[in-house]
Amino acid sequence: MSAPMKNTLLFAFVAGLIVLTGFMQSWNSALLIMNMGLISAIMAIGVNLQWGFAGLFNVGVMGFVALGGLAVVLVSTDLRPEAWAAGGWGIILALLLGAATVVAAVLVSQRVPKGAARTLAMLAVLIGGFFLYRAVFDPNVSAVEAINPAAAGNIGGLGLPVLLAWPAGALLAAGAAWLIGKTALGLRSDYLAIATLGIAEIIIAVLKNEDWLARGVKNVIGLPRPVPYEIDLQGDAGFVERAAGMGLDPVTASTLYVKVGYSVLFLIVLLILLWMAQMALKSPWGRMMRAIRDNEVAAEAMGKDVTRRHLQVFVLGSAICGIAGAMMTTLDGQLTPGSYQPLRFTFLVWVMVIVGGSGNNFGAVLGAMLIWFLWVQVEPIGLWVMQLITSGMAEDSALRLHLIDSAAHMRLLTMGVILLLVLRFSPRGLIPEK
Amino acid sequence: MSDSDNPYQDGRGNKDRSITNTHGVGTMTPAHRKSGATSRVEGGPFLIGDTMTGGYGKGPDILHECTVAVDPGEIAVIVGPNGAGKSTAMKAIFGMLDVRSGSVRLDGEDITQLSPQDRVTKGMGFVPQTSNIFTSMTVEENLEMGAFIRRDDITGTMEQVYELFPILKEKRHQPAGELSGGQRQQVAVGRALMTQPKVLMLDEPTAGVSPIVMDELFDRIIEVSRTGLPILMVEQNARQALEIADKGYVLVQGRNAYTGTGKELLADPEVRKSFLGG
Amino acid sequence: MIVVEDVHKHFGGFHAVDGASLEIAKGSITGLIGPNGAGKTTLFNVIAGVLEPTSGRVTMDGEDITGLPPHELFHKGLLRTFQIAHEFSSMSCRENLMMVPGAQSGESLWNTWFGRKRIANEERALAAKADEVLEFLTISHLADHKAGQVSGGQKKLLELGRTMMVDAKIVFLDEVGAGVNRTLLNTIGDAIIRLNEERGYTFVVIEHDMDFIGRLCDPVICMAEGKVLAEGTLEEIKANEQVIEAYLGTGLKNKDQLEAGA
Amino acid sequence: GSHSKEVKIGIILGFTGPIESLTPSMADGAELAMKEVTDSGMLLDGASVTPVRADSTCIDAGAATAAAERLITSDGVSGIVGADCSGVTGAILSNVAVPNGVVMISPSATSPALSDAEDNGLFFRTAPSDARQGAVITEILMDQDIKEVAVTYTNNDYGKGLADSFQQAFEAAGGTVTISAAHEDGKADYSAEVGALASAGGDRLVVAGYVDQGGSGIVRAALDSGAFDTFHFPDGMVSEKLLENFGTEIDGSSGAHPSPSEELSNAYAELVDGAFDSTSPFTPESYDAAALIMLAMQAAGSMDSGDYKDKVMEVANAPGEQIGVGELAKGLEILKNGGDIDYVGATGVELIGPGEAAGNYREIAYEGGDDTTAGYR
Amino acid sequence: MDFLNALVALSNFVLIPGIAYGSQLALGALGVTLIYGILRFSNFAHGDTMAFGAMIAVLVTWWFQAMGIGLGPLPTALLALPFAILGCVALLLVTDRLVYRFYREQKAKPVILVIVSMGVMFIMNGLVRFIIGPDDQRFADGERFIISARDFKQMTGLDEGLTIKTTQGITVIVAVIAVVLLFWFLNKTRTGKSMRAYSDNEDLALLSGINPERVVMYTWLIVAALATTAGVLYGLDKSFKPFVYFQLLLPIFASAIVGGLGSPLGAIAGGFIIAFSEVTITYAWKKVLQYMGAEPSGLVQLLSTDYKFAVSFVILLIVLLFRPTGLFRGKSV
Ligand SMILES: Nc1ncnc2c1ncn2[C@@H]1O[C@H](COP(=O)(O)OP(=O)(O)OP(=O)(O)O)[C@@H](O)[C@H]1O
Ligand SMILES: Nc1ncnc2c1ncn2[C@@H]1O[C@H](COP(=O)(O)OP(=O)(O)OP(=O)(O)O)[C@@H](O)[C@H]1O
Ligand SMILES: [Mg+2]
Ligand SMILES: [Mg+2]
Repeated sequence: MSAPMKNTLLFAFVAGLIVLTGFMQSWNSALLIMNMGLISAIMAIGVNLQWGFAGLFNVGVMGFVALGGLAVVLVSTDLRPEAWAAGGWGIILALLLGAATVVAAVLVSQRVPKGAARTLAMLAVLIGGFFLYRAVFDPNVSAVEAINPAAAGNIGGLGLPVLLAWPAGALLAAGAAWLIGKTALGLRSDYLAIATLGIAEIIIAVLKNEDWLARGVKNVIGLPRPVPYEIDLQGDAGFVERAAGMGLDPVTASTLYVKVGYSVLFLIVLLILLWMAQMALKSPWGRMMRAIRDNEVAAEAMGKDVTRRHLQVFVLGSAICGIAGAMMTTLDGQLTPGSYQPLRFTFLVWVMVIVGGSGNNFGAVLGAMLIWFLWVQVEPIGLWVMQLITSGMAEDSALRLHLIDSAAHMRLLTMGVILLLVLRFSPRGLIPEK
Repeated sequence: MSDSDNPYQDGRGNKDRSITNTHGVGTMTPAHRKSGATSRVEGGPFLIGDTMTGGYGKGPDILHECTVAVDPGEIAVIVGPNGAGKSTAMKAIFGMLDVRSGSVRLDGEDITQLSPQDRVTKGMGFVPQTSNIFTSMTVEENLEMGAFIRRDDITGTMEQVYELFPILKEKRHQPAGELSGGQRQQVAVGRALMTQPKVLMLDEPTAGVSPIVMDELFDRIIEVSRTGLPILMVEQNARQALEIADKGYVLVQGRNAYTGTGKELLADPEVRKSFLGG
Repeated sequence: MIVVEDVHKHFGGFHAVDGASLEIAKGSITGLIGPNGAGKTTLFNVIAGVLEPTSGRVTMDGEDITGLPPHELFHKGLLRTFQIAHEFSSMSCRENLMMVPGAQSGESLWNTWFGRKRIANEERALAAKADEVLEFLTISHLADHKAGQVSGGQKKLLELGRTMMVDAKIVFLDEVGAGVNRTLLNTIGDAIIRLNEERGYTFVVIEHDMDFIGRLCDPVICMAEGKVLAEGTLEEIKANEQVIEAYLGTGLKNKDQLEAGA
Repeated sequence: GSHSKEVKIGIILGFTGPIESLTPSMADGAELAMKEVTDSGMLLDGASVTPVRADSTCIDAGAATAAAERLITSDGVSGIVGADCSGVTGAILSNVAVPNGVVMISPSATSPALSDAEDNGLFFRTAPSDARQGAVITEILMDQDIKEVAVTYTNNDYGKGLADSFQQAFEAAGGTVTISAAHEDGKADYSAEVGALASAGGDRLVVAGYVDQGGSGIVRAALDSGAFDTFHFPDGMVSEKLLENFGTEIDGSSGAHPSPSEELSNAYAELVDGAFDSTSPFTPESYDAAALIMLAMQAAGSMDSGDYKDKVMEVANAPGEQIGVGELAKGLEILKNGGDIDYVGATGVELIGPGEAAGNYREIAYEGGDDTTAGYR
Repeated sequence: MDFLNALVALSNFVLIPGIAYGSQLALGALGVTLIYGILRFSNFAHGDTMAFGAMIAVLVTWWFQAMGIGLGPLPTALLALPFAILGCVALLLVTDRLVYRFYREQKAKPVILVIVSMGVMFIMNGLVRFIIGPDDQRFADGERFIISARDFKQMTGLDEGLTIKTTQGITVIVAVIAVVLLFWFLNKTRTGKSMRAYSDNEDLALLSGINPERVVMYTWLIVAALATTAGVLYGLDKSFKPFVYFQLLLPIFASAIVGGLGSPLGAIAGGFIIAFSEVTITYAWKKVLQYMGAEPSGLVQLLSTDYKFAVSFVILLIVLLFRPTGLFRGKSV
């Protein structure tokens, strides 16, 4: 079978799975799986850019996704003038002071000659800066957080349309990625993996604990949507009429309408990113990246600034994860920092990329859709399998109950098995690079 | 090469120190992990790779009916252009390569089906071309590792090695990685001698060493050979090597192109022109 | 052209390069020899920007280039090849050459999306140039082969070819001869001489093969223990007592005995 | 008997994820109520109730909404018990329950933010909101003349919300909170937290956490290092497991959890009869959530959410005959006959405001390795 | 007296927990670093390996407890440890056989093995929960304390108590024994040296007659022993909960890297650095200062405990900045 033929069949297969869900379960379920699948596909493209094109091992996807989510809150929620009056500006000032301290310390380390003097000077700058920062930061934070903590207590957002939060999420993630890349890729050996693993945890810790920023673990719910509300549609006589014309009841019609709306938005973003990634891959830029991947030392000797290119790819990939994160938070309609878990947002995305085919953008998309489908559907399938296995056992046999209770854990097991099977029998993934 | 063909070896250029360790990664794949049967064969040279044909993994044949042999007290030298299959022939003899037809015989025994470890036990010593010492271990530990398969007292052999390479005794407690190039080569040969091999195989022992070290190494090799140990070696410094060789093989594209004594090959104008640089 | 002034490179307490000073004349083919561990490769790496010197200064045409990273030196016309060939193994030989020139507009992401026409034109010109170079190296037939799958010597030629894709001023060759068949080495030597004569490249060559050095290099510099031991024509160097003691030696001691015994 | 129709009720809880160890008992609680109703044969003229479980993962809003979507649009459930964690509850509510108009009763989401959520009258909870509990704890501590406490909370909306509202109430009553330190569930080590808590000091440590999570870890470390001898345990901590873990070591501590009266909780334990851990946090709330859905259906005479959503408050609150745990058949009977009930259930359900439990609390004193009821508030 | 009180408070809340936690991390990091040094990849499944070993210990302990077998004042789990190690060895050897060996034979790049270990992590994760469930499990028994705070106060008459738990004592002792054994094994025994040789240069090890598969097997044996010991000690000291072992992965990696990946000595140092940085930097000095005569107004806490992990991570970065290969210049084993 020719490669394009095989790939088409693979995509058709995944589409078939989703359609099957539509018939067997419901179209709402099918569309929902597809929507999250599209978002996952975008994350997978981001990770694929980093791992597939440049061999950068980012195990902090979760952090960038979370930053995208933060962007939604900061961009689209309402302005809170009282919070700004109480201490918002003070917080900004404190953060600037903190940044200035770090910059000063770096300057000291560059300017002052090596020795005890430098160490002392750096320590003095850092410690002094830290206490100054805390002195400004703490009271202002308390002031902001004191304002109606049960429902607000944060600095709010800019009140802009939520779609603007998507590029903003990219920017935020890119900024963080730049800082991480600058440090981890700038170290004499590459320590990106542990750096991203750690930073992702720190980002989540900040999101959880800095209530003034986005309410911390108290969550922000009811974020604005780029699509209409189902209730409004159900109340809209024109819509109900049209739905009836298509033989649908208003509830089904409205829920489907909204989901299709999201699908269209997500698809547009995905296609744009896919196009951009493909164009880059097929150009001299892509050739350069392949050269760097093949032989870093030689590429460096041939005038390619390897560190800068790695940084570029890392920032871009992370920015894409940021967009995906913003889209996901938009779809959820809420930001819940507690929900960011490495298993789900880092390792699962990796499974998607590896299974799909690292280095191939279409592979990443396919892998994302397939794995997401399984992630959602393994649970009912697992339960069904367990029931089948245990159907012969007594109603209250301990083993039977245990097996049925364990069905939910089949999800992780299944992901592991799929990953290992693919790595074993088709190590380049379902759609290999070239 | 194999890098891009084997999907499992596609690391995508990742060099992340926090997850992978590239130090000392192996490249050799034994043809037989578990030894098969051996059989006795009468006569023939002490060590012979006889009409060997074979290649790496499932790849194409690299050796085509290639024969190399060595007898006690002899130095046999293999020369030939790059990629001719010289190192491959050595590996085939050592069991790192599937010999699809032909055989390897040592001291009247067919060892074609043996795993490399068992060939070591049978008395074969091999010094690869590069990374041929344990850099993080001391000189003494390197020698001990050479005698890994031996269960008897090794102090005597170690003394012999120190006698042969006095500098090593001086540096016995130093990590071998801190030695100079020439000294490293001595450690490498010493390590191989620790097995008390019945035959010694060297792959380009002088590549990249300065003339003075090269001379010294050749001196040592001659000395070792005079103890009666057969030596099979690959050399690119073909002229010097052939000068000390009792037997020379010229390999071209995996086939024996010329065979003769060192002197004969040196004298052959065709060989001189094509392989010795005029 | 290149002036190295009192360069030191220490690894911990070990002085790999210990106050080396030398000058490389424009248009010359300079040989760099010395015992193993003399610090040749280290000095090379310092000049080529791979290592930062502990102290000392390197200038090129009067400009201080100490500590510049390799990719910046490349753009100044300082190129190097590797002791072990560093080809881009999954790319074709042509692509290996095409990726070399710097400042390709297609290397900017922006252009890959919005400047596709310009890229296409540039690519055509590059491909033509690459084919020309392959022709020069007598390996045109390998243009579409993966570089990982050509022979060792051909990889070395390819390395040399990369230096021809741009206007290099000075090229550093690290042990081109090690493990290379002498006949092929002669071909490479011819290519080096041609580049030197036709294009005016300056070469610095590290090599242990005295024949090769003798054929190519005019000034020969011998290093030992991190310092420059001697400098001059090969004849002068060969006659230098210190060099003989440290590096060249006086030939095999056992050979005569061997022959006597045999 | 033979059932004329089938009512499906979804149970969406985090069977995997951070609170995966609490959820099986919660689901058992809800299913217990359903079984009781089915067995009674009273609901909507003999309908049988089938529970359909789905995994909310507690944290992954995407997976949770997908699961809820499946329950509603594919399995066709008529109501949902769940979800558990406030985050996913909000997501399911706004993305699935409200658009599809399905009633959702959470047994454990206590975040005050959910009170204001856009719910179209579809969302209720049988767990009291944090604000109420904060006041209860303050009363208990003040009555024991404890004026200075340290607080540690599990770092999620439940813990944080509870810690905040407690601190507010306690300080308003003249007490001092020396430190309010978060702890992450499932982390490797709590020495740092305990060190900080000990240094800040206080007469008692309020542990707003989960009993099988960091909460117990903190208590363990605090006891072992001698940092605190007595504690106050809010609802997430009160269970058999706590006694099992600490026995007499926590003598002198106090606790409180939503429970109307001794008889009711005993009745619940009796009903469960050891089938699962009836004292595990939020299992009586789960029983009540399921019961409320079915009672409201009966009251409306319909299993359609749109019809019965308005009945939830009615069956839960006075006037009417009080229906306790295990008396669902009786309640259904009364409703069938057009009567009024006031469901009390296992936790003394009383829904206030936008449909949250008002919260009757049982005050607990820990003595001799046992928990004794010190009173009701 | 007050000075003593301050000292005791500091020991009780910083020193002793730090040492115990540090030993636990060190044992975990030793396993990670061994795999890194000899098998050449970072094993993402290590946390779950610890969970698996500890799980067997829990099951066997329960069985012993039911049979009435015990160790008196010492926890029964110590008796179960050898069985748990055997179980864990079996698991790892089977995993190696089914999964890793194939990639070794293919000469797969180490990073591929890292990804493979992710898959193994997923599977082990599910396996442990499948067998024992996700819950918290208690299996500690025996005497809880070597010195309890109350006894200490009575003995010394100080206001501050000092606690040393039996499990803490055991943890430190076992960690010391394990480390000494490991060093002796690696540096003095034939097998140990062959492992170092393999780690240094695989090809040459093969040419010296060292059987690579044996080295790999020994590595897994040791790793299983270390992981199980670490997992059981951790479980005894805190509690057994599968999810927590996954969370341990990050501090364990951080420890191994700070110390220098591949260096056993580094793993130990790293464990203590990470443990102490978590505990000290977020410690509230109020009480200690009060004993010293000061009257601080606040808690005198440098950073809130929420960021304890961030601290250890920043320390990791600083170490790498100045020593790119970690404190013990991560040469292999
Ligand atoms: N591991 C391997 N897998 C596949 N092919 C290989 C492998 N090693 C070498 N080859 C191929 O086998 C052929 C012979 O290589 P070999 O190393 O034996 O040459 P050689 O004569 O030793 O050359 P040199 O003088 O450069 O060392 C070459 O074409 C090479 O590409
Ligand atoms: N990264 C390093 N760390 C420590 N020592 C080093 C390092 N690199 C080189 N050295 C030491 O510095 C000395 C000089 O090495 P260098 O490679 O420059 O020698 P060379 O002249 O190129 O020798 P050869 O001819 O063998 O290639 C050697 O003793 C070497 O061991
Ligand atoms: Mg060779
Ligand atoms: Mg060199």
